[in-house]
Formats: sequence, structure tokens, C-alpha cells
Amino acid sequence: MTVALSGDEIGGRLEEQFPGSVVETGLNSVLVRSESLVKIATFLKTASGLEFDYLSAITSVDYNDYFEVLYQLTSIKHNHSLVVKTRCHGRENPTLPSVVSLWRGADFQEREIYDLMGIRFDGHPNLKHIFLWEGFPGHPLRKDYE
Amino acid sequence: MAIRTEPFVINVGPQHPSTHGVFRMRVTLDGEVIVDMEPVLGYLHRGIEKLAEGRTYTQNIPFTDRLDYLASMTNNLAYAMAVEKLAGIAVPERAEYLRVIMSELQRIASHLVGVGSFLNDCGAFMTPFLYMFREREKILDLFEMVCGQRLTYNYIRIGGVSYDIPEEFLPALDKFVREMPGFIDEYDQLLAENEILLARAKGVGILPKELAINTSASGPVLRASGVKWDIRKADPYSVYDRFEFDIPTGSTGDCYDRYRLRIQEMRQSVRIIKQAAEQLPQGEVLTRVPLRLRPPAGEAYGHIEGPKGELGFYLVSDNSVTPYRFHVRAPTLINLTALRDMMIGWKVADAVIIFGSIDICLGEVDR
Amino acid sequence: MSIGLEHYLALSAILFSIGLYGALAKRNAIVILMSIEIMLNAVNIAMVAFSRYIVPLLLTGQVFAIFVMVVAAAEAAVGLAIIIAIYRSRETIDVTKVDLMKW
Amino acid sequence: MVGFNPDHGLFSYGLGALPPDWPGNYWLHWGLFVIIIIVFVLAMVMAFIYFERRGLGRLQVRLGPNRVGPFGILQPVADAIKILLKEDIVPAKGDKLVHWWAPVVAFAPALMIFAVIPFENGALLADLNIGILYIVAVSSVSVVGVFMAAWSCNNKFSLIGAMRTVAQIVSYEIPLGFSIIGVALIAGSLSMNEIVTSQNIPFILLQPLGFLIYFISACAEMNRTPFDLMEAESEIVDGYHIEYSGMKFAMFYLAEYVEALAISAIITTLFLSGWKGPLLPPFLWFLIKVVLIFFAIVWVRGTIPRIRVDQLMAFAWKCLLPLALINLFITGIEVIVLPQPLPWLIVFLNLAIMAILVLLWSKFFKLGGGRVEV
Amino acid sequence: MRFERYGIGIAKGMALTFKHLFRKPITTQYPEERLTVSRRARGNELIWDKELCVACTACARACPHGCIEMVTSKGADDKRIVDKFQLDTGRCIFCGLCVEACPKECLFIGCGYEKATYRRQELVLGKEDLLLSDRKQPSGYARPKVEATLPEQTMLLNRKQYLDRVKKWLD
Amino acid sequence: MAGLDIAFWTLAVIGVASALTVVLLRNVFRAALSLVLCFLAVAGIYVSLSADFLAAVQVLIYVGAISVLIILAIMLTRDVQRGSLSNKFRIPAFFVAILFLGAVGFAVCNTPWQIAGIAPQEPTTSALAGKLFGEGGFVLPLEITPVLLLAAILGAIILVREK
Repeated sequence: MTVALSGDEIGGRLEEQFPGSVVETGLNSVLVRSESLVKIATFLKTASGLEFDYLSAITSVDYNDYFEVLYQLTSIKHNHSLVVKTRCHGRENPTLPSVVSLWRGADFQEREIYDLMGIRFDGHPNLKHIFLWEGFPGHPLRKDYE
Repeated sequence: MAIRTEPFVINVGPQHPSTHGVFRMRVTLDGEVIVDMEPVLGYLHRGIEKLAEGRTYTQNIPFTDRLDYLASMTNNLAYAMAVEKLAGIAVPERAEYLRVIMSELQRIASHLVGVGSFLNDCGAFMTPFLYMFREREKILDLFEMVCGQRLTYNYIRIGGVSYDIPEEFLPALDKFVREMPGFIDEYDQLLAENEILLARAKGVGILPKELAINTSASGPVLRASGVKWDIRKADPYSVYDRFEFDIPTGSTGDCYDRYRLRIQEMRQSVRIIKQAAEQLPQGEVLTRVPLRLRPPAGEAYGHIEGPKGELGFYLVSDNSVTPYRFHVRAPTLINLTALRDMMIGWKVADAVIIFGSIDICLGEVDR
Repeated sequence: MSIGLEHYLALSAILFSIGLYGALAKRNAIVILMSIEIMLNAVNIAMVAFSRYIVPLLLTGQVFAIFVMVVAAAEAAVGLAIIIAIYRSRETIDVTKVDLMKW
Repeated sequence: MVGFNPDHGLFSYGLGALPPDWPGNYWLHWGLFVIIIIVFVLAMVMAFIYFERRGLGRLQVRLGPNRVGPFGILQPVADAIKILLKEDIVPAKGDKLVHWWAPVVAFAPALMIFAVIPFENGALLADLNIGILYIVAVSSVSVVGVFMAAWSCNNKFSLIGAMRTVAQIVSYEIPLGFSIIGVALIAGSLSMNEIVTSQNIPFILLQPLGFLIYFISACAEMNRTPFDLMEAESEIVDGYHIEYSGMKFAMFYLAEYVEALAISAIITTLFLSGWKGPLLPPFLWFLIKVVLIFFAIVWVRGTIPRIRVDQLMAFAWKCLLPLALINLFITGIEVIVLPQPLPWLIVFLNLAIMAILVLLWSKFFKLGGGRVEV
Repeated sequence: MRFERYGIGIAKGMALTFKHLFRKPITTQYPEERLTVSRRARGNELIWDKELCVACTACARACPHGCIEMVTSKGADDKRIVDKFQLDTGRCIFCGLCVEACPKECLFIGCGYEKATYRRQELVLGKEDLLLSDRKQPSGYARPKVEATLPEQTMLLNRKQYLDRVKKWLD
Repeated sequence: MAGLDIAFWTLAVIGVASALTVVLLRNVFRAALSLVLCFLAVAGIYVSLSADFLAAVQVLIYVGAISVLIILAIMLTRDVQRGSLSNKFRIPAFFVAILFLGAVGFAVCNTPWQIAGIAPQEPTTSALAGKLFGEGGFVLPLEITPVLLLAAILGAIILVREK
């Protein structure tokens, strides 16, 4: 059984390691500041006892005020999982750091989010449209898309 | 010694017999050797994620059928599990068993198509494909018995399955389970030891273990690389913890391993079906849920081991009748991430079989 | 007048002249090679014709024609290899542009 | 070869099957025979197309075409009508003239092979004393047709197909030729008719390895599975005839089957003692053997996957060619050392040699690998 | 990969295909031979029982595609009557949700499946086209009572018996 | 000998015409195709000279191998193909060719050929074999030709090989 790690516990560890990076912790999730996302992701991927080597999925949600991006992390070695969330504000040019350098599985998913939700990922090697054609107006998955 | 020639670009697809749908690869060739490859997707993009935001939870089930149309049952299952998690709905035990039977049958059917078309890409002129379709037809007959459709089932529902099985289903399933191992032996006899296939597929398109994990590959592609990771064992859902089965793994992660792995998984699926059919309890099959279900506000991620990999549904509810966000973690899209690394340096002919061995379904890749 | 040795020799001469013209006047290396092949063929015709009309039982001309073919095959292989090599280093197969005696 | 004087030419041996008191002059016989051969070939091709489609169907547990006519026997006719009514498309940036001539150039050599196939004792258009050489020479012309088709389409897939064609046909012609020479050595002649008459026991028994090599390289020559790389449907989408439709495609299609028929007939003649056989009339024996060989070809097509291009080349040069050379060497020694051949002894000897060689080569020969660092 | 097996793999495969030469083909020759659809088959048609319908429009609301159009009005003695009931089978995905939603069990999905037409508008079924007729067979999908009357699909168990039944059912 | 006449004239016209197209056409691929036609016509000429073995070998080597190589080279270099152009020596080359033709023609017409009136030897295959391998034949040159071919193949490989 995959153990869903407690968000509070991990959040505490992260806060200890990187003060001021964790915004809030949920049951199985940690909401972190987008600036410290890559740092935290690197830590989660490499820290002993955590070793989240497998990025199951990246999801973005449009909450009108902000966009939330979720990283479903799994450790194949320890068989536990954690959800890392981060938020970015602004509807014009929301930007988040890319985690492709850590998990290449994020490649297509970040492109998909860029394409459909319009969130830019800094540091993505090939951030292009993936499903829609070049020059497609708007981002269909946003709530205000008509 | 390599003789270098002028590189030229060809478009494999979107209309090409071996791209299994409308997939396009922009391949840069040096002679026959692939120097660069860029996948171009989106020809079948229908915006299901957006469409689903305007429909009730129940109405979305037919949409999930149309994601991976070769494995609709498991799509239904993953979605239903996500909604059940979101709304806290319990599923009757008989329904859980039926779900297991259906999803394992679906796994066999999907692998049959995957392996058949892989062998077709290798150039075996339709014979393995037709042999495998023969058995797939039987599975589709079974599905037709329980839900009346052969491709888009809409069978597994929120809170169970839509209807109990008819009385002729179990004998027919029993017969199928008895016959199937023999047919799998036949597939093995046909091409598993074929020298040409070994030469074509063995050592070709290797996906190393670390890369497989790093690119979030899942399902047979991950397991063929030697990672023993199967959500049915790692995070048992439904009643999978009650059955005995093995997780076959490959050793090198080449095309041949992926092909063999699918065949072995079919054997394991038959084993699971056999046990599930024996243990099948009596009782209700559907917890009644309101047609216009309003799950409490929140979010849920339900994932299962689909035939092609980890199929997950991420749902956000705002306590209305429609999901606020409906996200599909499409296994085949993510399995394609490593395609370029697997292809570079191989020949055009290998590109086709490497692509075939990943076994994608464009309905799911593009959504 | 029925067909005799002169006819064959005349045909051979015409083909040879055509090949000569092509070999001298063309700029494309491959076409020059083709012209050389025509010349070799013309020579072969002459030799076989001599053999047929002057020493019909000895077949020496045919033997020589076979040797010429061998030479032609070798020449084609090496010649085309040179053309490909030039193409690769110079991106051209125009013989007038290949005047630098350097690889 | 129009306008050749029959009195002293190559054709003076032919037409032995015609009765001596047949009315008319030589040219009439010749013309008649040509027409008979063409009709026979086309009829056989129709039959083969039907046979292949039905046979493949049965190998794949389905029925195959069975709608047009009784048992679907008119399916080739229906196909022909359909294909003739199709729109003829020439690519806009292609070379129109070459596009037109390519099917003709591909088709003619395949048909020309039948000039030297003995259907019965002496029943052949021209009993050339260089019969086999003629076949090898003529069949090498069909490459040009493929080339023309590929070039004129101005399509990258067809260009890849053409590149594969050169590599494949030029390479496989060599083991093909060498395996034929083994037969010619035993028969002591290059004439097809004499090869048949000299076969007291079928040469497949005396030349088992030669037969194997010939069969494999002939499959490659007529680009049948597992060597159908130049038109590999799942890779380069039918290669050189990608842009062909209508009548011109029909010509290619026909050429393919005529070639298959020709190869079957050549194998029959060279290795299966041609028209010879007890009880039944010779022509029937010939037909039976041809169909058997064709069935083997269909059977292989229905089972085996396609080989890759570098493996194809490796197979020709590292496996078939050395084996063919060794076979030729052994045959030469046998012909010299055993002037009065003891057939059955040689049969067992050669079978044993073949088994040893194949096993040895299985140990040595490596097929596979193939990644290139880029 | 070495050719270590001396071609045994190829020989095995060839033997298997040769064996299949003598097996019975699995083809069903469609227009003459027909397989019966399952009892729960969801075909390309919808059947409506006009008498039982209470015009609640549950079916129209259940449809994920919105291809059912139902316009109702209040008739005499406060009963709702159906003015317009229209199904666009060109857009219908035959999920059966409308049939399940019907509270009065007056909507059935049909078994028929040969509904190709030349014009798109012919795919739109109006009120009259949806009524039960002799040529339409309601399916047992979500209707256990109907299901009990239909022949079962036992192709997997006994092909011969099954085909006999098909014949009988067709006659 | 009417048949021979017709054959000769037909083949000669085809041969000369196709040879002319080889040097005159601008499209290199078509030029190569007419070269194939020229080779075939020459093979026909060999047949009319009752050199049947040679004819078959001509088709095999020239049509089956050399022209295929040439077409392959054309395909490989297709991105720099700008057609078969002439250089500045076109007119001098033309005069040289005419001059050569005249000289040879003069020689042909003014030489008293000693025509042997006997019929040619047929079939030629075994006679040629005797000539090549038999006593007083050309065994040594024949054995040298493989060396030449080997050298040519090695040279070709070394030339095109990547450094």
C-alpha cells in the first residue's frame, strides 16, 4: 500500500530546511512558495528517507484568483507519496519554475499546462504548444475562456 | 565506420499505417539512421477535460470511454474510483469483484491489440494481429453480454457497476479462462522465438531503468525496464489484495521485453480472472447515488494500473453537480516522453517498432 | 548493301565521338563518367565486330571485350567514389569548380 | 530482339514442342508462342493473386475473398476493373515522362523471363544456350524500373525505398548467381531445357544448400516477406509505388506477381526437375511444382516478420555469400572427383554438408545490434 | 542476437500457421450470416412508449450530449404532454443514460444497428419515429422484464447452438 | 540477310539516338536512363554479332550494375544537381569529336579488311570458356582482373569512408 505521507510532517521538515518556503500544509499535501519550488523538489527527490524519484502527474487548476499546480510525487523505493502544491498569481503571464531538470516526466505535462492553462514554466527546454496549433488564441482550460 | 549523407526530414504520420492513429513524428534522417525526432501531437485533441467541466459526474462516464478507446473499462474504473474517493461512496463487494474481472479482461484485450499491432509493425503480415483479434472478439462478446456495447461500455459506475451480469456470463467467462492460456501459448509459438523478431526487437529501443523512472513511464513500459512497480500491488485498489498474481518484469527494457511482458501480463490477468470468478460473492452491485451527485468540496486523485500504465483522474469539486476541474493523467502521453531517447541512432524500421512497443492510444494521448 | 564490318565500325566510331564530345564538353562529373562508359562500349562494339568478321573462330575480340567490361566496372566504382568524395568535401560535382589540388 | 534472322540465330533451337508439320513459317510459330505465353502468364497471375489472397486468409483463420463469383474466383477480375477505373495521379512536382515509363520498365523484364522457361520438353520460346545467364541479366533490369518510379514520384518515402532497392537487389544477385552456378556445374549446361533433361533426380537433393540460398535470395529479389523492405508497408508506406494509382499501379502489382510466378518457375526448372514426373502429363507436373513453390512463398509471407535493412545486407554478405561460395566449391570438387556420379551417395553427403554448414553459420553469424551513435 | 536456435523459432511459427490452414475460419459472412446481438445491446435507436410517458424530461437532462430534445406543455387535467420529442442519432453516443434515467420505464434502447443513411437530417428521429413498431426490437438494457424475453448470447459457449438460435430468432 | 539488316539499323539508330540524348539532355536522371537504353542497344548489337554470352554479360554488368551505380550517385548528389551543363569547351569539343569521326571514317573506308567468309562460332559460351581458361588462353590476365576489381573496391571504400 502506498503510504500517503502526512503533509504536516513533511511541511515541518521543509520549513526547517528552507525557512519561509511552506505556505500551508494539508492532510497529504504541502503548499509551497513557487520561488522555492525547485529547491524543495530537489530536496524531496534526494533527501534520504523521502527520495521521491517518480513524478506521477502534474495538474493545474484555475481558481480564478490564482492558478494552483499540483505535483503528485511518488517514491518507488519507499512506496510513499506526497502532493506538492504551488500557486502563481496573475492572469496575464503566470510563471512557475520548471522541474524538467529533475523529472523529465514533467516535459509533456508542463507543455500541456502551458498550452491549455497558459502557465509559463521557466527553464523548460522546449516550451511549445503541444495539442493546439501555434497561434491558438487563449487557453481553453481557464475558467474565463469562452 | 559510418558514411554520412545529407540529413533529410520526413514526416512519419499523421497518416501512416504504423502510427496507430493520427500521431506524427518529424524524423530527421541520415540515410536510414534517425538523427532527431520530434513528436507532434494534438490531431485528436477534443478537449475532453474542458467538456467534462460542463457535465455532471455521471454524464462524464461516457466521456472517459472515449479516452483510451481500446481500454474503456479501466477508464471507467479509474474515473469512478476518483469520484468515489471524492464523495466518499462505498462500493458493494460483488461490484468490486466484477470491476476486477472487467478490468482484467480489458487488460487482456488491450494487450492483444498492443502486441498484435506491434508484431504487425515488425512486418509480420497481419497473421499475429488476426490471431489476437480472434481472442479479443471473445472478450468483446463478454463485454457485450454485460453492458450491450463492444467498445464504449459505460459499465463501471460511481458506486459499483451498472448492472449485474446475465446468467450466461459466468459459464462463458469460465470457458474463455480455460481456453485463453492455450491461445497465449500459440502466440508464443508463433513468434516469440522467431529469429528475425529476436534480431529486430532484442536490444532495440532500450529504455534504461533510471530513465524510465525519471520520465515517469508507467505500466508495461516501466516494468519492462526492470522496475517492479504495479499499482495493483504497490497501492492495491478495489479487491486486488485478495488475489495471487505476479508482476512480471523485464530485464533490459528493449522492445522485445515490452512485447514479452505484455504476453506474461495476459497470463497473470487470466489467473486473476479465474480467482475472481471463483470468489465472486452474491449481493448488490450498485450503491445508489443521486443522479445529480454533489460531492463535498475538495479534491481527489484516483489512480489505477491501466493496461497502458498508471491512469489517474484528478478531480476538484466545488460542491456543485459538475466537477470544477477534471484532469486525466494519461499514461500513454507520458510514456511518449522518452520516445526520442529511445529512437535516436536506430533505423527507420526500428522507429516504427519502438513506437509500436510503447503501445499508445491517440484518444488518450490527445484527449 | 548488306550489313558488314564497316557498318559496325562506323557505329562504333559515331558512339565514340558522341562519348568524346560528352567527356570533353560537360561540367557534371557524373555525365562525364557516363560519356566515358559510352566510349568504352563503342570500343567493345568495334572489337566484337573485328572478332566476328575477321577471325570468327578465335573469339579474341570477345575476350578483350570482357576485359574491357571488367575495367569499366572498376572505373565506374572508383569514379563514382571519387565523385561522392568530392561532393562531400566540396558540395559540388562540377568539374570546373574542382581545381584546387587539395582535399 | 525484333528482326533477327531465325536461320542462324539464337532462336533456332526453340519451339521443339510444335509438330514439324505445323503450317506457316517460323515467325508465325514465334508470334503464336509469344501470345500463348503472355496469356498463360496473365492467367496464372490472376490465379496466383486469388490463390495468395485465399491462402493467406486461411493461414489467418479467415476466409479471404469469396464474394465475386463462385468461391470468389473472379476477385482478381473485380480488382482489375476497380483499379482500371481509378483516377490516374501524377505528382505535380514529379517527372511525368519517367513516371509513365517506370511501370513498363518494371513489368517488361519480368515477362521476358518466360522466354526461356521450359513448360514441357522443348516447349519454350527460345532455348538459349545461355538461358540462366539470360534470366539473371534480364531480371536485373527491373531495378531500373523501381528506380524510375521512385525518382519520378519526388517523394521521400519512395526515395528511401529506392535506396533500399539498390542495396537489396544488387547484393542478393550475387548469392543468387552463385547458387545457380552450382546447378549449371552439375547439369553441364546453361540452357534451361538441358538442365531439366539432365535432372535424373531433382537437383534439390543434389544441391540442398544451393536451393536454400536460391530460395532466400529469390525472395529478396522479388521483394517478398521477410525481405519486402523496399515496399515495407509499415515503415515507408509501400516505398516506390507510393504515388502510383490506377493502371500504372496495376502494372507494378502485376509485375510483382509475374516475378513471383517466374521465380517459382525457375526454381521448379532448376531444382525440382521442371516438367519431369511420372504418370501425369509434363505440363501438369510443371504447374503443380510451380504452385507448390508459390505456396511456400505465401506461407513464409503469412508467418515471418520483416528483417531490417542493415540485417538484410549483413545476411546477404556475411551469411549467404560465403555459404554460396562454399557450396560452389564443394560442388566443383564433387563434379571433378566423382565423374560418374553416385547420386544417392552425393544426396546424403550434400545433405550432411548442408546441415553442418547451416549449424556452423548459425554459431558464427550474428544478426541484430544496429544502433549507430549520432 | 545470435542465430543460436538454427531457425527453430521460424520453423515453429511456420508449423503453427500451417496448422491454422486446417482450422475453421472465424469469419462471419455478414449480410447472410448474422450474429445476434446481446440481450442488453445498445443499438442505434431509441424506442419510446408514448402511453406511459409522463413528460418529465429526465431523459433529456440525463443526456451528456444534449441530443434529446423534449418540449412539453400542460395539457388537460394537469397532465403534461409531450409536444416535441426528438433524438439526433447522429450525435447520440448510445450510452444508455437516458434509458436509465426514465422513471416510468417508458424509454427503451433498441437492438437495431443498420441505420446508415445518406442524409444527416434522416438521422434525426422525431416523435413518430421513436414509437414502438414491428421493426424495432427493444433491448433489455436497464429493462430486466424485456431482457427475460430475449434469446441469450452464447457464442462463446456453443457456436452451433448459438447459430441455430440466431436462425430461429430471425425467422 | 534481311532480318539482320533490320535489327542492325534499328539498334544502331536507338543506340546513337540514346547516346546523343545522354550528352545533350539537361536532366541528369533522364540522361542516365537513356544511357541504360544505349547499353541495351549495344547488347542487341552484340547479339547481332552472334556474341550471345557477351550480350547477357553486357546487360548484367552495364544495366544491372554500372547504370544502377550511376543512378545511385545521381540520387545521392541530388541537392547539388543543377542539370548537365556544358563547359566553355563545347565548340572545340564538338570539332574534336567531328575530327575524330572523320579520321576514323576515313580509316574504315580506306582499309582493305580481310573478311573471313566463314560463319561465326556458335554457341560462344564454351568456346569463350576455352579461350579464357584453356591452353594458350588468357588465364593470367583473367586472374589479374580480380586483383584489379579488388583494388577498385578497396579504393572506392577508402575514398568514401569518413575520416
